Amino acid sequence: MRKINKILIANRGEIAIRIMRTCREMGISTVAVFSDADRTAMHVRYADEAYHIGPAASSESYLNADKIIEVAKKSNSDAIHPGYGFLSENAVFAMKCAESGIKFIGPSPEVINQMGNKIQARLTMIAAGVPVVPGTTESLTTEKDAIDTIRQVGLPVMVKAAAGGGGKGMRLITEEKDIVSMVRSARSEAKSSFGNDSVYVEKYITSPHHIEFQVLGDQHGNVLHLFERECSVQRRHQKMIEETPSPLVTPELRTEMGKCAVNAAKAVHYEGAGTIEFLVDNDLNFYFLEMNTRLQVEHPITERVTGIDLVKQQILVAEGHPITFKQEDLHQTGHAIECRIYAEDPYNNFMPNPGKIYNITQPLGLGVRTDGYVYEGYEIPIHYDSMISKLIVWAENRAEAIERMKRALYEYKITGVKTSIKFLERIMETEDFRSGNYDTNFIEKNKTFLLAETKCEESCEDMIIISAYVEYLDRLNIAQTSKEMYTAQNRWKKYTYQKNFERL
Amino acid sequence: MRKINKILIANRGEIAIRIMRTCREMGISTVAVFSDADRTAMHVRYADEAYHIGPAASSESYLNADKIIEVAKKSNSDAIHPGYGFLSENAVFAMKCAESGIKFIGPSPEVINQMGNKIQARLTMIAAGVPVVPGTTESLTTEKDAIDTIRQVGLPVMVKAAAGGGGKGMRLITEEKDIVSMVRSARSEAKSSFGNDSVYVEKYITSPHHIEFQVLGDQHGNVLHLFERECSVQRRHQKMIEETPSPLVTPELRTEMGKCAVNAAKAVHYEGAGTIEFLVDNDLNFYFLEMNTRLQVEHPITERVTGIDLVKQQILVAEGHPITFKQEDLHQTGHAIECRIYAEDPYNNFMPNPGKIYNITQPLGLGVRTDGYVYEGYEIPIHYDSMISKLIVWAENRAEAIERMKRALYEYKITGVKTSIKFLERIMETEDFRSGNYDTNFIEKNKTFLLAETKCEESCEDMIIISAYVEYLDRLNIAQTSKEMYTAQNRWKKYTYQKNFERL
Amino acid sequence: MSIEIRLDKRIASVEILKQYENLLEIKVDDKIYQVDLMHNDEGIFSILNKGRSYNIELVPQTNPKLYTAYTLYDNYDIEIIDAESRYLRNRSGSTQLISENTISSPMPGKVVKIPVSVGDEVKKGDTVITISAMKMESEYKSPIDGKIVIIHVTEGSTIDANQKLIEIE
Amino acid sequence: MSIEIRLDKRIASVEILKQYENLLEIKVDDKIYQVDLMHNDEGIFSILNKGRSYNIELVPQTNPKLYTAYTLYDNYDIEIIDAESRYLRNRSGSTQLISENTISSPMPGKVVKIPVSVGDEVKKGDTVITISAMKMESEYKSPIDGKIVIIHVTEGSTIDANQKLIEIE
Repeated sequence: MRKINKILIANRGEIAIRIMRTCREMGISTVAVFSDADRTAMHVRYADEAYHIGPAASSESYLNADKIIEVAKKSNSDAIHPGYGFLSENAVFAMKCAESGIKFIGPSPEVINQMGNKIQARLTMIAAGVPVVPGTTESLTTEKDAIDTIRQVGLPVMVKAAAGGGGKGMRLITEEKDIVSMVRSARSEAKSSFGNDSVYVEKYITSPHHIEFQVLGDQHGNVLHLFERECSVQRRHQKMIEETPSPLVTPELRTEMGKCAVNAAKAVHYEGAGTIEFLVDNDLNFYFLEMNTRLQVEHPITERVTGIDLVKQQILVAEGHPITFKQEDLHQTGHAIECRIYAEDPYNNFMPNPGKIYNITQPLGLGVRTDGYVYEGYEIPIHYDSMISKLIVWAENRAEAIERMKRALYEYKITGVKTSIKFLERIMETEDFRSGNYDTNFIEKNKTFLLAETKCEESCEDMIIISAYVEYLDRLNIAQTSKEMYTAQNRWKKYTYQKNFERL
Repeated sequence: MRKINKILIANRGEIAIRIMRTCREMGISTVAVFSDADRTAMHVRYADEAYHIGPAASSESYLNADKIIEVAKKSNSDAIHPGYGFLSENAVFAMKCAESGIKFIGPSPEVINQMGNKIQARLTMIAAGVPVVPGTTESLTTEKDAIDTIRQVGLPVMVKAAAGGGGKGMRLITEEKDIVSMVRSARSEAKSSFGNDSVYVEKYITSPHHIEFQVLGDQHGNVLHLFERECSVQRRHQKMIEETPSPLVTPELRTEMGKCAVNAAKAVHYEGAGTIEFLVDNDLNFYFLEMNTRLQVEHPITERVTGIDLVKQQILVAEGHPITFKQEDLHQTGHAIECRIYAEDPYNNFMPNPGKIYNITQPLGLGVRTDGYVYEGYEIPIHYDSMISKLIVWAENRAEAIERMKRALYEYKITGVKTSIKFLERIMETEDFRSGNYDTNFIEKNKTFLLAETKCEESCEDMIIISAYVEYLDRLNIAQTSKEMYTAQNRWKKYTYQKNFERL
Repeated sequence: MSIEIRLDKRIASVEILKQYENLLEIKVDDKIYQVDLMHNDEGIFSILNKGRSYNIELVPQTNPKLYTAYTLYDNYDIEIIDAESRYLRNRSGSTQLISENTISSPMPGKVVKIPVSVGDEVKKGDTVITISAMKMESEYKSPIDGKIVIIHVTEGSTIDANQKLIEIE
Repeated sequence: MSIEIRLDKRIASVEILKQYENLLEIKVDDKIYQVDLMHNDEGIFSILNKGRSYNIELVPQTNPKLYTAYTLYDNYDIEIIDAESRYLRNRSGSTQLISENTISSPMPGKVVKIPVSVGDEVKKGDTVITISAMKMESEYKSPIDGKIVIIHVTEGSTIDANQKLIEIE
């Protein structure tokens, strides 16, 4: 048992702040790191200490393992929390931390490696009795092997890079005639992306559900799961909305999948928080897809229905504490939904839209949580992810949660950049989502409804025109007189209310 | 059963917005009313419709029953939600609503009257078998009666105005020699405040706990309670912090008090949400104090541990729906604390501090809810209550909730006016609060600790001085050059990070 | 004083008729409104029109007569067309056409690749520049068959929104 | 350029030694700091001093050289004492004393009652005015034995913070 008194957070954005919040509640000091592009970022201001680690490009800052470890040593940090993305699933970094006597908050380098190699992960799961998507159990190093295997598994199949991730070196093959060319291009992309042209083959599941289980293990061999998260609402293979419980999962399926998730984690003596991702088809067959050996973006919905602070558990486990609760103590209470707010333009193929935030109104009140990091006047850098906030709601049941999410999205105002907020509101109104009857094809299937024009009626347009007119008159007026020194003291024009228009 | 499609909210501030949030989730249109002082208030901007009802003084606007009913009719509102304060416990208003065919969301005028008269309320409780503070059961209309009764009950006693409330016409008598003069002054103040010099006498409970039970009744005779709220942290007889569960209440006591609360509400066929306030002494004897026939400021902590949206229940009950859950379905999960953020100066006898809000940073993240109404640039009017926000946290247990509240208070920044935020943080650090060992004397008892100077160390002071210096240099510079047209585009100074100070 | 205001594709004529502090009588095209209008220095407007409450925010764009207007659900392009801008509009009528052959950046980002050089012949649909922003790469294609005339940026350079990148003739 | 800055009761002398963009070398009294300082137009400062992160906000007061400084936990009165304000300070040295006999409002509010008239003799501790704000009434008492010289307000009038109410001699 080794008490952690100071943690360096090797990350930025909302997750850095989310981790610091729990640190603060636990009385642990926080150290932020920042790139050239992030001096004005919120995580720098939130932390107790902050150090510069390099240029804007991630590869020279947030991915610079040596520099980060150097800062950890200089600041006497006991541990490093990697968040998600960046170095969170980097076995070499975890190794270097250990060598420097700094606790890496996460599993061992060996486990990261084992799960990072997709073929090895598949083999591990098969050995643990966890169902995997039908396909190869070995990496296919020659073109011929690949083609033979595909014929054996039967079309449609997915060809994936063994060392892969992020959709690179991945190809869906649905027709016989494409096999050769697709295998070649997958191998070539895998080579150029990961320096390794090994690929493997999986049966392609049509319209699957993407359902994952949160697991938590300690250094004493205890592993339990914190139920599922339904993550099928995706665009460009990135999640937009997650919810728990999943509308698809029955109590029996939950028990069975939970058992598999725990077995999967136990098989590698998993330490810390991790996620087992499954594909589930419409007949409720489920298959291991991959394991994420880190905290997941969408962890707050699990926190909300179980009441467990997952970051706190990560830290306690890293200190060597055994988990204090048992599987049977855990329950899903009510229903939670998360919407990811991206700075992007849903009406232009979800094109990222970095820029300067003008005004923000946060949604507040009953059952609403926001985890964000942007503030008024902040300029979102072009170098990093376009997710600027997560909106999480909870309610007694799914129908109420959807209405609450609609209300929270209605309240959430971010101006200056385009965001996914309105698109998310449309999803809340989509019949397939409301009935819970959706899979990973949801957005594609409902595109027409989701992207339909819903502009306001004429009198509303006229109000906008009136506003612009008054703004113009005011601007003329301002140009003629001197501006006040302190603009904040004059934000709303002086006001004397008159009962009616008679004096006009 | 009569569906409510539009609700007029006869209130302002955070509670008006809180009610509108639930209306929005239920698909109910909202109508705001506002005084001269409130045209720029948030509730006007949040509502679907908004109407002016009179001058700034409450007596001529938010207390103007006829005007409000006129607006309700004009806007075709089906119902009026009175919030708390203002007309919420005004039987005449409730009556006028009924006469106009508008549903008053709350109990019947008769029940409001019955509970509004403190002596009648005592009699009702005695008949229902609910323990009341020892004292008179009749109003004492002559000075002699009062003095005789006091002798009978025995000192110390509280003399209270029968028609009273808000501390007016209330006197604590601890010494024999003060009896005559105190009774006289109480009667005279009661006369001038309420036009009625009747008083009653209660035994004075030294250092009591102020613990209240939330009750909910429907039109079909169902009544249940949603557990207690501990409200003993008070200053100037106003609550500052509430929590649930109460650290004082044992499971047995909870059951017993809950039964009494339900009996109390059943005795008057109570409809809607109400609160039974009890005094509890250190030996866990409890006494009915009064019933609040409306939503309570601190209702969110009950919502958080039970998962029930109380405003939604109020509306459903008003529509005629029977309550859909049973007493045995209800549980207190985890622990919730509310801190009331007042615009006041704790270091100057809690003097109210209205003024212009400069900047706000909302506390966010896991387990945090804020219900407020002020925004950046908003000028808090001098005419109304000084409570500007409520901060509610939830955690698995009380210790974690206190740490979370500390974290949330740390994040909560409101500049421009003085607030109670720092004082509340000190309470979270007070041993008596942390141990749960406190009563209504808590603030008085811990005054020295709570008001101790905790200014920052010298290097921190120096950083403030450096900021002021740079601000001054900038100001000089601005005065010499023209200001940019759009200040928001230049909020943070242009930034190019340099690794070190060598180029200085 | 009447001016014209463009909202997306609609052009409306606006004129103030009367004003008493925040109470305004305003004509938009043929309709006359009596509104209670409040606004602050950050471009946030609260309008009450016959009891209905409207919240509108105007965010200024780089050109001082262009705004993005945000309502609760949507956003709109707003342009103030006063005498000055009408004049500029008329004058630049011809230059507008040229800009169709200019590739501009819709968002800030970084130039990843420019597979063409000045003088190169390109076909409509050929990729002429790849921009990366927020971990996503976008390829921009030539809108016409033509010849690369000017390349305003270099590979690796950081670009702003609405910056001219490549001109084709 | 060195100036003096008052923080509550402390008066410190400050001077900038070197600057390179947001990196500053600054002397406060006898200590030299090398800080990384960012600030925005709303008076919010982020300072890194040897790795420690400080967040400070300056809110201007009615007088342009007075601020309230907010740190995470506290607030401080700040005054910039440059040549001009030093001059004013010296000049007004005598008038300062008179203000002790002036009752001013610590906060905005409404005058509820003025139980005295000009010319009345009052004793130290006598209530001379009652102010109401946010449902709370406060009584202000005479600081001296004396005579009411001026009454600046009337019953029912609305007052700002720091407004002169009553002068006693």
